[in-house]
Amino acid sequence: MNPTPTLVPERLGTGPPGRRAAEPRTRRRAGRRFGVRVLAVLALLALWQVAATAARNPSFIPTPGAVWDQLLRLSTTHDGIRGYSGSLLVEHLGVSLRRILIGSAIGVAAGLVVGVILGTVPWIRVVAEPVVTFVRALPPLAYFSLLIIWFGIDETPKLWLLAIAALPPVAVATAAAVHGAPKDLVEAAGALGASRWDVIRDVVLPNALPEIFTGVRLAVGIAYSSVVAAETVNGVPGIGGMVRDAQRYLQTDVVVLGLIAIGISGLLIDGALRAAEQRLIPWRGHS
Amino acid sequence: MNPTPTLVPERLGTGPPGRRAAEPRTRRRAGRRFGVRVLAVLALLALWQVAATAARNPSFIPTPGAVWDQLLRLSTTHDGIRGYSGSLLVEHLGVSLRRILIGSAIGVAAGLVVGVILGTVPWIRVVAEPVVTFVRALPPLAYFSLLIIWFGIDETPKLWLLAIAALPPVAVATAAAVHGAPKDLVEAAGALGASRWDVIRDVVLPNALPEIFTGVRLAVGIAYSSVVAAETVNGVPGIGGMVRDAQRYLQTDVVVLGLIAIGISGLLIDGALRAAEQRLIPWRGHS
Amino acid sequence: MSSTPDAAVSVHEVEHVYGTGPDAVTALGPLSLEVPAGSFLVIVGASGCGKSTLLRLIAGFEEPTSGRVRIGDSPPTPGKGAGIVFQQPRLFPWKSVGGNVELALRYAGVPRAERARHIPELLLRVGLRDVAHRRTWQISGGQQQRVAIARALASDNPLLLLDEPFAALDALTRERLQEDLRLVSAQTGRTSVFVTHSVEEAVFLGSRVVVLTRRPGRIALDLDIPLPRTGLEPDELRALPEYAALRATVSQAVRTAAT
Amino acid sequence: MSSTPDAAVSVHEVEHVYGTGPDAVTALGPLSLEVPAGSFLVIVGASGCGKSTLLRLIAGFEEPTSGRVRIGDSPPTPGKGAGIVFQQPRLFPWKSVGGNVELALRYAGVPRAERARHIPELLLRVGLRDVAHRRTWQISGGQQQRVAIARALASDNPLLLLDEPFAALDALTRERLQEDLRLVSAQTGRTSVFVTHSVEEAVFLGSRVVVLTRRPGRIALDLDIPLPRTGLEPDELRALPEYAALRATVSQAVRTAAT
Amino acid sequence: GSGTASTGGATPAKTIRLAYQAFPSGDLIVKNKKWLEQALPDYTIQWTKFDSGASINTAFVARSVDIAAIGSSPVARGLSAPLNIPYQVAFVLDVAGDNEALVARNGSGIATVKDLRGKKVATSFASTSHYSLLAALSQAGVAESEVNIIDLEPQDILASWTRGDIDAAYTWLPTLAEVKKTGKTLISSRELATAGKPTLDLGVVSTAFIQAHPDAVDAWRKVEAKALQLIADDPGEAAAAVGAELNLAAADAKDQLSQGVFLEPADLASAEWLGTPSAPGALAQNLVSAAQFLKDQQKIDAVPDLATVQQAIYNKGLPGVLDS
Ligand SMILES: Nc1ncnc2c1ncn2[C@@H]1O[C@H](COP(=O)(O)OP(=O)(O)OP(=O)(O)O)[C@@H](O)[C@H]1O
Ligand SMILES: Nc1ncnc2c1ncn2[C@@H]1O[C@H](COP(=O)(O)OP(=O)(O)OP(=O)(O)O)[C@@H](O)[C@H]1O
Ligand SMILES: [Mg+2]
Ligand SMILES: [Mg+2]
Repeated sequence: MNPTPTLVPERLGTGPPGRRAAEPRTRRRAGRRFGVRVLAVLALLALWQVAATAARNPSFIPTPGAVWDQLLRLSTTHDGIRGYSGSLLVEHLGVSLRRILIGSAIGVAAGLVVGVILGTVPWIRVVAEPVVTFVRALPPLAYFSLLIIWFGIDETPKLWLLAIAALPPVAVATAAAVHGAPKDLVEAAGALGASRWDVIRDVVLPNALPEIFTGVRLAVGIAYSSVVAAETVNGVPGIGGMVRDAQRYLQTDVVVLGLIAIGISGLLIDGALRAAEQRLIPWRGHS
Repeated sequence: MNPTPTLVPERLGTGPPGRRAAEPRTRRRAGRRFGVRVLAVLALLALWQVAATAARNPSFIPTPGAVWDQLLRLSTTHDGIRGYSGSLLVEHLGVSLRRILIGSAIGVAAGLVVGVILGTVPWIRVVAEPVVTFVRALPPLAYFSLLIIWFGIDETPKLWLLAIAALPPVAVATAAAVHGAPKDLVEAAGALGASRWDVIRDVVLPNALPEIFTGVRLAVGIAYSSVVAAETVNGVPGIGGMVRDAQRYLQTDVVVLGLIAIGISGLLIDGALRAAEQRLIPWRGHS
Repeated sequence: MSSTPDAAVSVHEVEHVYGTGPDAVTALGPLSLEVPAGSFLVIVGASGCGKSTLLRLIAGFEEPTSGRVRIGDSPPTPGKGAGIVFQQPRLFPWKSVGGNVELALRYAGVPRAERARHIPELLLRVGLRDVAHRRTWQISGGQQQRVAIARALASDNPLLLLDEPFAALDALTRERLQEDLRLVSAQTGRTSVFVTHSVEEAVFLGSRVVVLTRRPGRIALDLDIPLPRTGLEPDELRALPEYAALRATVSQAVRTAAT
Repeated sequence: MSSTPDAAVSVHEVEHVYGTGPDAVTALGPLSLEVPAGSFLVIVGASGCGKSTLLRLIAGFEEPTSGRVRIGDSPPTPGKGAGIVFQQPRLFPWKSVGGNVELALRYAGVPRAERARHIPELLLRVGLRDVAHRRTWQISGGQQQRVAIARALASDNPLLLLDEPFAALDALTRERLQEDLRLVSAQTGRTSVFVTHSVEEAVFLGSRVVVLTRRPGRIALDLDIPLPRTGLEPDELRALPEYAALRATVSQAVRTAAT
Repeated sequence: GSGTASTGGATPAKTIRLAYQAFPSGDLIVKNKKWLEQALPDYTIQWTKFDSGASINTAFVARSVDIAAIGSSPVARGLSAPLNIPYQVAFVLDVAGDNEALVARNGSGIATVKDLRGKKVATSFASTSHYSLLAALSQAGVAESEVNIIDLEPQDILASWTRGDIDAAYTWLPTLAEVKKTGKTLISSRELATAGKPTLDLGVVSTAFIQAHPDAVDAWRKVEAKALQLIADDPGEAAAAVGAELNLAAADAKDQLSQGVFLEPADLASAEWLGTPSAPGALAQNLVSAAQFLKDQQKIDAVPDLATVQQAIYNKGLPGVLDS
């Protein structure tokens, strides 16, 4: 029951293994994967502790212990003070997550539409393609003031900033994938009587789905990493605003705690996206 | 000689048109494309002028004329002052372009390596995938001070920031594409006696090339839009530092000029990348 | 099945060149061909002689470099009036096997409620059962080809273009499908253009057989097959003395044309 | 061409099931088969009976659900010791036609300097000229299949697995390639496993013909073909009275097995 | 520049790395007129622009600068735990005057600081303005929690001001000039300074550098003093130099300079500011109360005691060393 040694990379394997072998192998593999990850985290923590001890400057590298203390402090009401700037860590995170989710949802939806149009309507593409490229080269920090002029200092400009940050990956990936739609299948659909829109819906978009998913994953990541920029203005409560504030006072332990909170919640969202991807694209790798 | 009306989208067309029709049609199309773009730019300028006149506040929306004047002023030595903060506009742009190119070159190279490893070596993937996802959720503004503490205030931290910003799109796109390598072609190569590395080089990577290019284009765009963040510290000369400086002094015309310079140079680089893509991937759309 | 038997194909002085300049390849022609409505034209020729190109021209996927193709009075438009079976199955991997057929039914305008009934019917017609839920890469090569045939049969186009549709099938399945095709086309008066490498198949199916020369394909033989289209059992038909003679003629022409 | 005629294939009580649970499909077996080194085994069977699955098992791309496959004494490893022509051409679109062959030569260990010479030779051997610089989608279906054959011939594997390699070829080209294959395998003593739907082809090529039943494929007929492997012209061979008898036997077995 | 030259405490190749910021001060005059380069021809002088005291503190932590122009608020932070940056205050560049002020928007119905209760007030957090705003509030007896204080960069203050999103703002030039056009000044930093809550821009030098190059520090103090003198004696020429550095017209620069408070070189050694080695000035007390403010904001863990801060005031050689 040993797997046949093959020359092809393991993840690029050759279809499902035999029936009887399948189940225990998958379970065993998941277990090992979990073990390796736990080990890696422990190793990282140890490394961190060593580095922090060696640096001997908490505003360089705070110790894991200091960050842990901050986690406790920011998650409770302490000396009559609630968390950081009046909000608990989870509240900061929650507010930001809401912004990220709404912002990237808008950005992804708009990016999809833009991408499909760029990929299929040559006339619009001629003008819109440069506009998209232009916009995605612009630094959010530079145009954020414009958003404030237009939309004020509350949620709207933040959502706009995140949406604008999230749009390009989806738009570019979608446009590229749509542009590279398989000619033979487009022809096949056309031969069966598909209308132009049918072809887009039934051939071009499904074929682009893997790249679109990559775009969406990148978009969410970029929205995440833009949250500090978005929360430079009136950003507390908000994890980005918190990090920024702490940074200005060189409270490195709070900064690191905030970064870890951002990173871990980002991991969870990406995991959900990848699970969705695997479910939605059973044909990946098959042509 | 009229093109047959087809139901398939024009850009997804059905191969090269007949020999005789080809040339003039392409040339005519390129001409029209250029015309449409010029028209669009003119329309944009007109809109801008109208908006600026209506706003009547040059620190919100400067007129095109004011921006043009700044262009002239920043491109010459004027009243004994050379450009902006002692450097001409092109010099600011040149310094930043150098940073962007070096930073994204490093990021792209590293992203490729990371992506291939993520896509092919399951054991490393288990640990490295979360790390990459974690890192790409982190806001550059938050970890930039760490980079400064580690690498000082000169070029190094800026290049690091840009490289870190540029890495994820390439890594994620490459990993996804490698992961979705066509099983039948991987098998075919294996059957011909390809080693594991042969398969990666001759099947997996060529097949991933379109997605890698999308990743690279996104990476360069992101490096661009991170240039202001990278140039918050010791950023002059540098177009991002210039924009930031001007912003603090409410010199909106300089800000807009800087944004236009960033956008246009971004357009040019993206154009070059797309041209390279078309040359390097003649098989796009064919399986 | 109802049908509009009005699809005369006219190919007039057609020549087709792929590419330009030094890379130009003249794939076909010049070649003229009138296919009256209701006839069953079989095209035979060496590999690479331009058969698929001719079919693509008739389907409207390529524009001839010179000359003119007409379906009835108008230039061909893909998806309008002609069903096609390509040389490769070209199934949509994101749809199940049944989903592929369903899509074809939808494009053919079959209402949603009726499609569920039609899918197994069509699959059974090409000898497939219990595969509707499978993914397209979970069926064998010959099964994929048959799904492609089922998909093309989903609409009652007056013109059917088939590019070596039975190449990957075993003898028995092949004969069954041949008989079905022969019968249906005789009954509905639909026009067919059928590409094959099998002389046997050509003579059995065709009301007319055209043999092409090597590239660029031109007409080497244009032969009417004056066998009865209905009334005879396949085995009776194959036993006719004319049948063997026609086979020999075509076979001989293929050998001559190919050298 | 040198060769190591030491590739006995042994298939022992093999059964193969795709998928699990309610979706499980038993594609093949149980089936046992000993293929002595140097023999030319042809497999015939209905579409979907498990022929490709059997080849994939012998090539090492699938692991049998139960039973055992051995090449010589060891389990099969893809790319080691067996050349394969898949049912679909599986050309690399990022390489030109010549580039596809070049890659196969490289994997076979042919030094760079010699490859340029070998490429046109191999292409010519499958009847292709002037196509080395073309992209893979710029040649016809039959030409693609021939490139795949050329690719598999690039290395002198002691075992050759061919899955309907000539299905898309015209009669003449097909016969030429058949003769080439028959001659070379007789001369080099290489072992071949060849899947086809053509009884004619099976009897002409095989030193042994195995007919499989419908899915799950089992052995319905296992017939030695005691025709001389060398010395006779193809036409002389086909004219032998045993030839016709063997054809009839196999043909009959195919019909019986398929029902 | 290369990364190697900027790491490692005292620079062997006699380099001075100065951090400056884009606010009008004598520092810019020194830079513009290359006085330091002329005074210290043996040294390589590197000027680096920073846009906040926080990033200058970071640069000190990274040992990437030797001398810096930095606000009193970040200095208080830097001198406190956990940072404890080894630097010393060696100069007072300017004192915030009318160039930083609290302005209420016309039509918001705010006439005094007390009226800010329940209103939206914007300022840039962690800046001297932030400090001054809170000082003004506490002076007026308004609790911080009674006011909705919003963190905005100056350019964003202008944007939201124009839109009417905020009722008042504590900010500095040039945004201050813009908001004043449609607003009423409630209090300026000049008044707060008089009331004992001054905010300053300071010149700090890393301790390592002071120990390694005391002469260079003296030369630097001299040219800074010369610049103060020029501001007092010839505002026109001073404004031209500052304008050139800030990309401003000379008239604008002159206007901005006129709103700040620039000490006479002689005042530096007075009891109010740096003092002398024998009689430490009140600046240390000012920094301690700034640190106390930060402690109240929970931005630092502990307030350094006065003696510690006094040791971080570099007044060696004062007052004589400034005479040239
Ligand atoms: N991945 C799969 N999952 C489920 N069933 C499969 C899968 N692959 C093949 N099958 C089924 O297994 C059977 C054997 O398939 P195989 O490809 O071996 O047939 P074959 O004999 O080569 O047929 P053909 O002549 O049509 O190529 C078929 O009935 C097919 O539907
Ligand atoms: N896109 C293309 N560019 C250049 N040459 C092409 C292109 N497509 C086909 N050809 C050439 O044109 C000729 C005719 O091709 P076609 O596909 O019509 O052949 P066919 O008769 O269908 O052959 P087969 O029986 O092998 O399928 C072939 O020689 C082929 O190499
Ligand atoms: Mg063909
Ligand atoms: Mg098969």
